[in-house]
Amino acid sequence: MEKVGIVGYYQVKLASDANYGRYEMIFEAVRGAIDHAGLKKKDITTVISATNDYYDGRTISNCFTVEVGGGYMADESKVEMDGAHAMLYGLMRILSGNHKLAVIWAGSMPSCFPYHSARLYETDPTWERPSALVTDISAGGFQMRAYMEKYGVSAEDIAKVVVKNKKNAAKNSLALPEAQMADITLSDVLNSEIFADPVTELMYAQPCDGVAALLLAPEHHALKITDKPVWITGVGWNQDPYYLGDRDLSRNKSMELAGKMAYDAASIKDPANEIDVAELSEAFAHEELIFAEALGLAEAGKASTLNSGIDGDIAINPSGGALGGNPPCATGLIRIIEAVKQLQGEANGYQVKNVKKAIASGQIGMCAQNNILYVLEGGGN
Amino acid sequence: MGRQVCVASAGFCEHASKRSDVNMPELVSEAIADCLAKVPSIGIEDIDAFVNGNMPAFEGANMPELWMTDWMGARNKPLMRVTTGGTTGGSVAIAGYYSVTAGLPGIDTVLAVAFEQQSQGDTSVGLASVAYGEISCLNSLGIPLEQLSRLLSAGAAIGVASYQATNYMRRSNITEEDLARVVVHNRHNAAKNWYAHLKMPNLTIEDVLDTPYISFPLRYGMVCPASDGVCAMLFTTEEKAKDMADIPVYVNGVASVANETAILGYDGAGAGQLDPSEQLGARRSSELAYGQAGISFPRKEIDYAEVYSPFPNQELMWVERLGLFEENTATEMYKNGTTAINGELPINCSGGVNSTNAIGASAMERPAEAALQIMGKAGNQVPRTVHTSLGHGWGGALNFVTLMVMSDEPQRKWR
Amino acid sequence: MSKMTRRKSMEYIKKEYARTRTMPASWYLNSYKYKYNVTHMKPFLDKLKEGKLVGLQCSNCNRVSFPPKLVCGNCLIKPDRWVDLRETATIATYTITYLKDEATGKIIEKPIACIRQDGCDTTIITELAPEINYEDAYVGMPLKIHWADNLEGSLSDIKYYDVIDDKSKDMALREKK
Amino acid sequence: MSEKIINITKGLVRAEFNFWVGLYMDKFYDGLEQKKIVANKCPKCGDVFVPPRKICGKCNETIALDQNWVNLTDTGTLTNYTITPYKINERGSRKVKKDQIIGMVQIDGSNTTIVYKLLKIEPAEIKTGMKVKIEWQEKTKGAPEDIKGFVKV
Repeated sequence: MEKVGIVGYYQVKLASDANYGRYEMIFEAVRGAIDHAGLKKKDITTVISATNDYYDGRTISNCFTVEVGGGYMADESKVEMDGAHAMLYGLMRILSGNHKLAVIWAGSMPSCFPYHSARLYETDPTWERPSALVTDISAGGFQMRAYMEKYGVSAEDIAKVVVKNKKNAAKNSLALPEAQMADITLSDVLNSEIFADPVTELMYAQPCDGVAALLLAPEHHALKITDKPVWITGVGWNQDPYYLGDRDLSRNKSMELAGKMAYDAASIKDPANEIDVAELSEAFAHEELIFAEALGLAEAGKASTLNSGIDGDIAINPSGGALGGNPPCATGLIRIIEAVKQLQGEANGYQVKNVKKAIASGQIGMCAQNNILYVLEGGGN
Repeated sequence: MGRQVCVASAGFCEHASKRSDVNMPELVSEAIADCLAKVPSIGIEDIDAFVNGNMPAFEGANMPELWMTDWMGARNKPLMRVTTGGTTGGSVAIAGYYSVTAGLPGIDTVLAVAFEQQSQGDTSVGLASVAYGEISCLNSLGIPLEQLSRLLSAGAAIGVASYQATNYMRRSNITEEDLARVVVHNRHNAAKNWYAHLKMPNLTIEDVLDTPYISFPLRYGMVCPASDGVCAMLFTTEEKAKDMADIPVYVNGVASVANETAILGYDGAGAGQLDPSEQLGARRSSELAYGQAGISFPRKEIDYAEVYSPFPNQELMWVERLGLFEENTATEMYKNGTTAINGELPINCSGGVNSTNAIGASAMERPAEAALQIMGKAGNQVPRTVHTSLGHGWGGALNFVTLMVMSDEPQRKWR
Repeated sequence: MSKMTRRKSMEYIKKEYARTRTMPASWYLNSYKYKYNVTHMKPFLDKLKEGKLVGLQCSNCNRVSFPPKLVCGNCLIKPDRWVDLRETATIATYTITYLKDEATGKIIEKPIACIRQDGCDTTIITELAPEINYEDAYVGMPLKIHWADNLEGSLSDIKYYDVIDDKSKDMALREKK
Repeated sequence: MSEKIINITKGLVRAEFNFWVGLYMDKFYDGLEQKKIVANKCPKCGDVFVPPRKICGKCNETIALDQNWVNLTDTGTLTNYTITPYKINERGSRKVKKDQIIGMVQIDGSNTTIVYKLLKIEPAEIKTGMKVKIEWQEKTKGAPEDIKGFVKV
């Protein structure tokens, strides 16, 4: 795989009900990323967006965003998944040699749409959707119970993830204000209201408004734009079957396979020792543990024993992860941006020391049915 | 630098107004089976990655690719979903091309699937919701809802194409009879294509002109149907394609340039396209795609074209904008038989979108048909050998275009 | 021009498929909201109240938008220069939809026009004067604003557009045709 | 720029959909109407699917429509469950007073699970692996709602 560099990024501050118009928010992110890299509109050759028609309440959700998203007279397309998948398409376009600067932007505004209903539209309309019992909420409950029962993990172990991430989010100025909890304790998490037993309210990553944008360029071009580009050295993506009963919910096979593909590409043999920072998009606290195990950062069932704080052996979600704000479609892209910040040494307040290799993931679907993983290196830190 | 990409196969399911015997995933599996049947040396397990897309709001299912994983054979395989409205099919095909050309480790053979089962959805609300937000913003700025709802009803009836037709007819001085001739051309072709929807072997120009207006200047008889259907295309590397197919089809140029919207601007602002029949995006796309493919004289070098034309005026317009004919000469070419199946430059021998329109799939059926014509396996095969062909797609508020140029020879290596 | 006939359906070779049962579902757009930043519209609407027209010009590419655009797609910047526009305009495009009236079952003609205000580079949908027969309309037909009686600072201040007389030789030729 | 002005407008319309269930599911719903569970079986790996499917995802094998059908009983095993106060429909979501207990049940003889409510049971009594039985709706109409839920055996 040839080297592709991340040369610029921008993330709008997350908010549960943002005082922004839709187009204004997209423009701010894309313009911010272009400015961050010191480029102009005419440098853009391709634009890939990630939005969802059911999240935006309109068919062809990228139809009217051409101008604000920098797509005017550029080769434009839309990936209807997470922003991290949009970056995959951007990466492919750069690797093809047809393009030399790709803008990736992703985001949505859950303050404007019924998020859980839009997720309900994902379910099988001929069987599960009419009774509306398979939802993103109940699926999270099933997943956590399956994980706890299989490995004998306790609810406290999972609550610890919440405490770590919410405390990390408190140091991240761009995180969702409601999720920034510097003083959160284990009992706060365990005693918050039931969301989908055994999941409590605080274990769930609340959807919020946000847009993020990122720029990709091929190696020779990236070096001209910035002196500390971050290189994408590996990528893997994969999809599990749809019906929950067809899957072993206590582990995540699609993430395992995505991880294997990405590690192979980046020649990583021993992920637990080689990787310094992991930014994983977890819709629920327990997913962080399941992903860490799927990615070989911990043995099966042992992820809760990892020392995964900012100063720990391997920092997982030092930015606060999706628990620090989960804008649908943008979450995965924000994870990548956070990993880039760590590699460049620009994560003010939550910088991990001496970062050489980082991974970042994105997900869609019930119980993270489709996952994508990136291995990132460089950044000059 | 990217790898050379080939189309090894393409498949369809039977299109009809109501495929009431199958649900969405089952419909998709039919086209995949047809696609793989044409390449007997490989099976579904040999496919490394999948690309999928449709027009989700027409079908009421969000991200249906999650649901149809097993039916596509994509269990525990990499899958990406691309949707861009009317151009979805073309975008999915282009994404299939990029997946192969990128040369990511282990990704050599990619199956691209685009589908639509419109009979279960509400197309008019779906289409109206494209602009629903912009309309309500204009309403809050003072334009009465009654007036805007007229805009919506025109949109719901036939998209924004009737505006484009007005402009195009003004520019090129064509008559309704010229439009009807294109319709007859398409529907006669469709009658010879096994999967097509509106097969009308005995249609005449008078029949078309005898139908009432839906939206001036377009008549009921000129408008595309709403179909249920799926298209699948198999992309792979040059080496593997040589083993799979007798005649591998090289994808030499792709482009999908976006323009500003027509008729309605975002956010209630003015719309940037002054003349919707001008199509700067299509012109720029063809420059890019022909440039990649090393085509300098499209009129001479392209032997076959499939253009996305739900409405006859668009067919005339696109062939001009894509450089296949000089401006204002397309009508003449339809009159003198240049575009007929045994003509010099046959166009839409499959019957085109005008006869079969499963919206999400339509823009992929164009490059798929264009590829099959080169292979000699098309439903309505051109008798002459086709060397270079073109598949085109259109969508959005007249602002998206997809283009794929294919040939039986690899890309010129000067790039 | 409009030759209305009774013929509605066209025969084609139909294929029959088994009918299976259906599962209903709905997409409730009425539980959705749409958010817009209209800060940039404020000066434009204020001027409308005074009976004046202004467009927003991009200081980089000089294109003028009416109503104003938040972002110039060509340059990816926020336009910030206001320019005065004339009261004249031309038809950019138009269409007539034929819709069945629910109550009477009669087909009614509903015209829609998009106009381009002179001196700007965008189009907007609008209403033409009621006496204009849309069947005589053409792309490029010259128009002039007819202001509403009470100006209140919204787009409804432009009541409709009147036609400017444009009799000339080539037009006469056109009418003959 | 001075204060930002944000306009918020609400949607008005509603789109209606009617999903064709296809011949396989149609046969399944015919069974539900008669209070029977009809499943189909992959001829290659022998997995039994409730509801029936055209393609076995594991072996990518197409299961013919006219054969491989099996009839199953109305008992099953609870493999997983959750308790949630959230009720979601296509319009939105809300919290209800009475928590719903939702379980994944593997019908005896099948290799898949179906998701239904657990009825007449206290949260403390529930254990994964316990035996449950279908509680049928009095009047069936060939729809997913024909199964009211599952009760403890």
